[in-house]
Amino acid sequence: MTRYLYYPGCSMESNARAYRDSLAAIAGPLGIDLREIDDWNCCGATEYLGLSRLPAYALIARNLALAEQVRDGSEVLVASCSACFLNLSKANHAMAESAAFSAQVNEALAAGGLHYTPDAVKVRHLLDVIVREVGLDAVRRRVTRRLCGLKLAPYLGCMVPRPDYDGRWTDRERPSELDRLLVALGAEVVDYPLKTECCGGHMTQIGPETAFAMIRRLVDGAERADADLMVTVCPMCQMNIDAFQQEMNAHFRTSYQMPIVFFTQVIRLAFGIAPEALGFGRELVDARPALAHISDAPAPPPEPARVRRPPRPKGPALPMPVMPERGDGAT
Amino acid sequence: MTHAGNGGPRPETASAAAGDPRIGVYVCHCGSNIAGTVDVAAVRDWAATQLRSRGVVVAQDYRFMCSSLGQELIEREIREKGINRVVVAACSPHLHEGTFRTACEHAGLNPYLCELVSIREQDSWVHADRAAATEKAKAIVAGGVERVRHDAELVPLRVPIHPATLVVGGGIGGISAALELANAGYPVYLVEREPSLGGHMAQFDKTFPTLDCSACILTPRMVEAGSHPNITLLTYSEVERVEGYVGNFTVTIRRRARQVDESLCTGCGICWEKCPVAVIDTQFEAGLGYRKAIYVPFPQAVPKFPVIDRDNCTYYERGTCRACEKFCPPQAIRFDQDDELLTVDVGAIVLATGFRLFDARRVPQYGYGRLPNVFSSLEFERLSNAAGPTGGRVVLRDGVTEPRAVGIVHCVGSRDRAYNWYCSAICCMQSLKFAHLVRERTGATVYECYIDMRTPAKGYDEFYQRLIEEGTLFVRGKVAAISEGGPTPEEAGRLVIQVEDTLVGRQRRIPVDMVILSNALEPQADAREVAKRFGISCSLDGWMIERHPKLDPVATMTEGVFVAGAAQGPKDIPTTVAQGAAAAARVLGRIQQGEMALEPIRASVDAVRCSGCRICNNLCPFNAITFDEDRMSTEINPALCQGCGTCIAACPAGAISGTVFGTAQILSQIDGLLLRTAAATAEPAVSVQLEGVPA
Amino acid sequence: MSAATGNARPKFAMYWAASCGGCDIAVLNTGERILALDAAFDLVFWPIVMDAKYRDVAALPDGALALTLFSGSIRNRENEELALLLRRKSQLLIAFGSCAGEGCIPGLANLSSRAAIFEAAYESVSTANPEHVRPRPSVQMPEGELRLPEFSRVLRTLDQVVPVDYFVPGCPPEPHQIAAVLDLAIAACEGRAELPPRGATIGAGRSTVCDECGRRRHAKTIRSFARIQALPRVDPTLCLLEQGLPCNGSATRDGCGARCPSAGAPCIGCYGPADGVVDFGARLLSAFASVIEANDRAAIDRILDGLPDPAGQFYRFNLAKSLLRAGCAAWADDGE
Amino acid sequence: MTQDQLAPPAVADPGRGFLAEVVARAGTAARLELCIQCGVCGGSCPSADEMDQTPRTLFAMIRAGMREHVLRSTTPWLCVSCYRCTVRCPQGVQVTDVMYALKAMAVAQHTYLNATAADFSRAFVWNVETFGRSFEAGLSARHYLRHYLTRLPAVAPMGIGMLRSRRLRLLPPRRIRGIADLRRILVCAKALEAAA
Repeated sequence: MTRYLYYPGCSMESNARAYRDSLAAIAGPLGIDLREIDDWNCCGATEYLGLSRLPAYALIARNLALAEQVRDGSEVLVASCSACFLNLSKANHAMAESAAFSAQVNEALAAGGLHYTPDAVKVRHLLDVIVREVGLDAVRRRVTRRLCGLKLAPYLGCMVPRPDYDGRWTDRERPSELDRLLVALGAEVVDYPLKTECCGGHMTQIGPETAFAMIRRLVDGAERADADLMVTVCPMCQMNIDAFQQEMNAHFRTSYQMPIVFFTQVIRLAFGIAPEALGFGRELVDARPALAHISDAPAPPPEPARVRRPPRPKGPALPMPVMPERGDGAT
Repeated sequence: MTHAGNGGPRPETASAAAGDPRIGVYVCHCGSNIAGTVDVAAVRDWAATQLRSRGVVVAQDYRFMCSSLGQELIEREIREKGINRVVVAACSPHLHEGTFRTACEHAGLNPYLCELVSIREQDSWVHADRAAATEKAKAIVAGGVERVRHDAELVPLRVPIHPATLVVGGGIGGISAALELANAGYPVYLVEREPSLGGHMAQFDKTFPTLDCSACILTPRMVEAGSHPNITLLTYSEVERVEGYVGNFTVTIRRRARQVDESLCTGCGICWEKCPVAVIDTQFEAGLGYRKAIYVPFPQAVPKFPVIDRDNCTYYERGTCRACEKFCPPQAIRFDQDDELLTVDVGAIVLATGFRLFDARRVPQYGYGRLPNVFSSLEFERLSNAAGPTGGRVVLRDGVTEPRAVGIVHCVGSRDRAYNWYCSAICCMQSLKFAHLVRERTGATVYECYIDMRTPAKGYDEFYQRLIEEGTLFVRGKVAAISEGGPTPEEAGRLVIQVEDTLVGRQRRIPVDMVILSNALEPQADAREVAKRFGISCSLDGWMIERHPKLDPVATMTEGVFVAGAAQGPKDIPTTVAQGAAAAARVLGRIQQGEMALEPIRASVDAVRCSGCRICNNLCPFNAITFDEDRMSTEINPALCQGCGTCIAACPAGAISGTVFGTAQILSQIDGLLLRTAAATAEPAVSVQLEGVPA
Repeated sequence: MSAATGNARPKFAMYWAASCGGCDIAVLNTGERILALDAAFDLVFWPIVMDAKYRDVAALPDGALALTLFSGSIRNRENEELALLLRRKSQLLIAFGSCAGEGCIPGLANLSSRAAIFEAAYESVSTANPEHVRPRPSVQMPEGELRLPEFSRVLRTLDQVVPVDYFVPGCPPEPHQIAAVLDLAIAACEGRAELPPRGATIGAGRSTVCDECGRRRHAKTIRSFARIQALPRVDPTLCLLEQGLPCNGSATRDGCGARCPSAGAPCIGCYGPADGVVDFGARLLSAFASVIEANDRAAIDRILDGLPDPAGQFYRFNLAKSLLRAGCAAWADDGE
Repeated sequence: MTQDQLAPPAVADPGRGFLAEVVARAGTAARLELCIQCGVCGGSCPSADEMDQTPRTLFAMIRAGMREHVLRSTTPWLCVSCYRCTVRCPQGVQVTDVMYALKAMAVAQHTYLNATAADFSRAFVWNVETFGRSFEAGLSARHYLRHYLTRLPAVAPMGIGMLRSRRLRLLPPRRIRGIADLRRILVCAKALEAAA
């Protein structure tokens, strides 16, 4: 078991209970021991920053300071919620970048008897920890029920891959981490080009028409990609797409029924636990019918070894671009 | 006191300069540049009185010291007043050190007994308080006076110049340089990595802004270079090692095995006709076409001999096939041919190694490599080329469909701090050329998405005007993303360019069938390695650095090594050709002098002090240091040494000393700057004393 | 020793200021050469060997001493007074040994303020000092005023106080080098030899310890530094620096016969800087830094962590004579 | 380069006054002054269609010193914090942070056109400052009653569904133990910000 500091965030206790429960169930099998920071407070989501800057950062930094106090060997602070992950790393980054700003935040923290040393903890998202630290091989070994036949649309939303202050993801536009994780579970991952598009965020609250258009685009894209389920890493995305889908349907006179669940739920499913026990059914667009698509087909054969020379296509078609692999001296 | 200053001021050399120092101090007003902030007269008077004990015998000021009248003043006083050392307090040595040294030389004084200290860049330009700036100017002058006392007479080293030249890179820049030199009657070795001359220009169909056929203007130059009696053409070759110094380089070149006997091959083409292996040609066809395993890159290739691509040839894979060998009429195929190493002596080197294209997959939102109908600029060059894979038909990736609407995206990987900060200079004009070709070939609607339109050369903006007249639709805005179209009729099955039309202030979704990216130009992948091999440096971006960005654009900091074309930074064909010729002219100037003088800023080893510890041995960026195993002593080749001082700083024994920047010169200048030696100040409590420094 | 009197013989003095006395022992350790010294000179002042008072020296006419070997650095007012006195009385004043020439180990005290030095000397665990007594220049007692030589803010070398004719390096100088110096002095007094130009370093070589060191060496790259006990095996024939041992030999004046490196121990630099070197520590730092093979900051830091005591490594013998002269703490001392 | 090194020189030019003010609010690392008006922000924005100005236009207006226009713009209120513009900006302008700063300035001056968004933020912050955690049910109930009475019929099934699946808690969360300390921190931070 590897110990990590853990910041759950408010949603995990209310609308994202399925996320919390499924995470609790898979943490043990994955060998991760999440130590929740005692008495953490809300990260302010996207709201506090829009009212005042320094108090918003002080609010976030209180959590970082609490984490620093209990570091004890494990300096990685895992966040499961996107907004929380973004805010914690944003505050850490802003404080590390400017000593002057860091001093101001710490002056405020001092009023509560706290202090945070920039970069004392490394903020990482749960998905990043599972893919990079636990490793896909370890995940694969735990799979008892390959999710063959289940077509999943991986959906990350905005705040996990962007702005990526610490350079954790393969890409800020089209990161592949979630895709690779779902493939490791045996599922079929559809090409979902909207995987880092916005779900509307707080616009469901303050500008619903704007949000509905975004939600429609996302569920429409998933449906056109022939996905059974959308899989997300973010409570806000799950909430917006799931809970507001009917209102969106009413608004546009459409009838989309695209369920969306947390990636931890899908992992737990592949680890062989009955769907009801892992929060399936809590969503307003029921995901359970989609699970019927899981077939017991044998595992697909391993990928064929790379063909040295791809066969020349018949007909007049032009070859697709072949370029040097990335990272070759690129700055 | 035993701690002698190393280098420079051998007391005996200094005294040879004519007995006791008789120093002349010349303070320049630089109009109001200096005099506006510094009380020049006060500095002059202070130097004349307070530095008299330090050897100053005369101090003068003048409005513009660098003018001919100012120089004459210095020359006159050297002759008439027996001045044997000169301190000019004016601008940065970068500007006028040469001017005043030459003036001294005219008056019969060794030019290295003249010091230029800056009271402009380091004083008047950076201060506002007149009194304080004046005091600082005095200190700077005192530093110069202390320093000049330790200056020694130096004589430039003269080295003969070998008349041959090495030109690296067989693109249009290298070809131009080689032809200029060869036509002047001097031998040239023209080295090209690819099997044929031509470079990027050979891939283009048309050149902007005149729309000349690229091949029509390039091919004659290639042929001329290939058959010129003074040019030794070494294609499919690379420079492995460079030794020696300006005038006398020894270059080792690896001639990669073509597997073809060039003395027999007639270039008839039967071999590549018969070869059964077709591979995607990522080089000349930019991945858009195929070539055989034995091939010439393109029909007009110079030389006409093919090469066998060993990585893809069935014979090297499985030991069978040999079709080319069987069918070759003159029996020129040589499967067992090995690389050859060739050593040549040259006097100068011109690097014209060009650029490479930015990998557009690094901008994932543009979909290159994922969305079939997104093309790179080079792909489009081949697509539109009459000799290209489609015979010049502009079609989609399916090879059939003509586009109805085409989007051209500027600044892909340029002007973006996430990729390359610089502007790639050619893309605006290149994109306009693309727009014209698309209109001409297909009549499609063309959207040209740009940030700023940059057309600043002869005939360029006129070309832009022409494209406006032709009906190209210009959209000012950096493209945000390119994606597959949505379900609407106008978008379905097409690409959508999402962009803010900044002139309207609204976001637009523009459906098109094809997108052409105007990729940035980047330094060659191995530019840094190559630069190091030739002893020059690259900027942070990776472009090779010229000696002076304005006044010496083709020379480098290494004597005898010149750079031309896009290796030095993104540039278009006219500029590249001009630089090739300019580099050749610089080389010719050297060759015709027969020999050249090297700046005597040099390091040398005192063999008595050198213990052979070998700390310095690996450090020289110019490969000037060798170790004599027998004498257990390090030596420095004075012609190779550029006086950078790396070894001097590293030598723990102080056995290596440098001229012009000797320890005694620097420490005495510091003493002067701190006014430790001026008569007006009290004797300091702690003073740096050195052997040979009169207390 | 001074039994054979005779005014014809030139007068000799040797004095130790702030030093350990090792230089005196080294002179005595020259064996029977000491007899030649006694035969050639009239020994008039040499505290470790014979009884003589300062006032005896003061009573001599100026320039009466033909040769004075001055060992030790200038730590307090008494050292300084004796330096001035002996300078006045001597024709040849030789800074003898590392302390007089470079400050040597006592010079490392220049990294600390006087208060810190006294704290270390008078309050350590091995010192019983319940009343926290400190030396003071002047104390009023019932009997009258008692005075002690004042302790200087920074330690100085002999030549930072008075002009010096020659330097003999070493901590201490090697006996064969001392013998050579004495032979030279005797020969010069007898008019048989010519002295080198004033200010020269005598009794040593003109290159560095590497010149006398027999170990194999190559163009250098250093990937780590280690202390000798951390290495599993030290190659007996290969350059110690190339094995990662921070050896100061490359910057240190030769003349000792490369005794330490020959025995497998890195040179610590007691013969001081070679001829061309202004600041020993800076030179050596620059030399080591030039051959460190690392490009990223973390790797460089890791390599430098192999040098746990940079001041001791680079300035053990020459801090007082370096361009630095002393550390901030010493300069900041308000002169209590 | 760190943020401190990037800090622009003090702006004395009154023409840059408003720009300087926004930069000061957003933090110097926001790099707003580096904008080259390429429009990749507006092109990338998922809610650009609803905005009265694209972000780029707004930046030009900030440079032009058009304070009133800028602070009455709907643009910052439609920002969804998706950071797409930020990662695509060729100059590294932290657009999202600029939007936060503009919102804060508009709230401070009461110059926003539509109170919905500002009220939502304020209500959210009130929750956090009261409990230390967010309270979705309370927040939503209050917010819908105040701004979206007409939306209630459409939203009601969702709310009921959320309650049924126990995803919405009707009771406010328990206050965090350190709520007093947290408030002291926030009071101090507000004072520091006001003083700046």
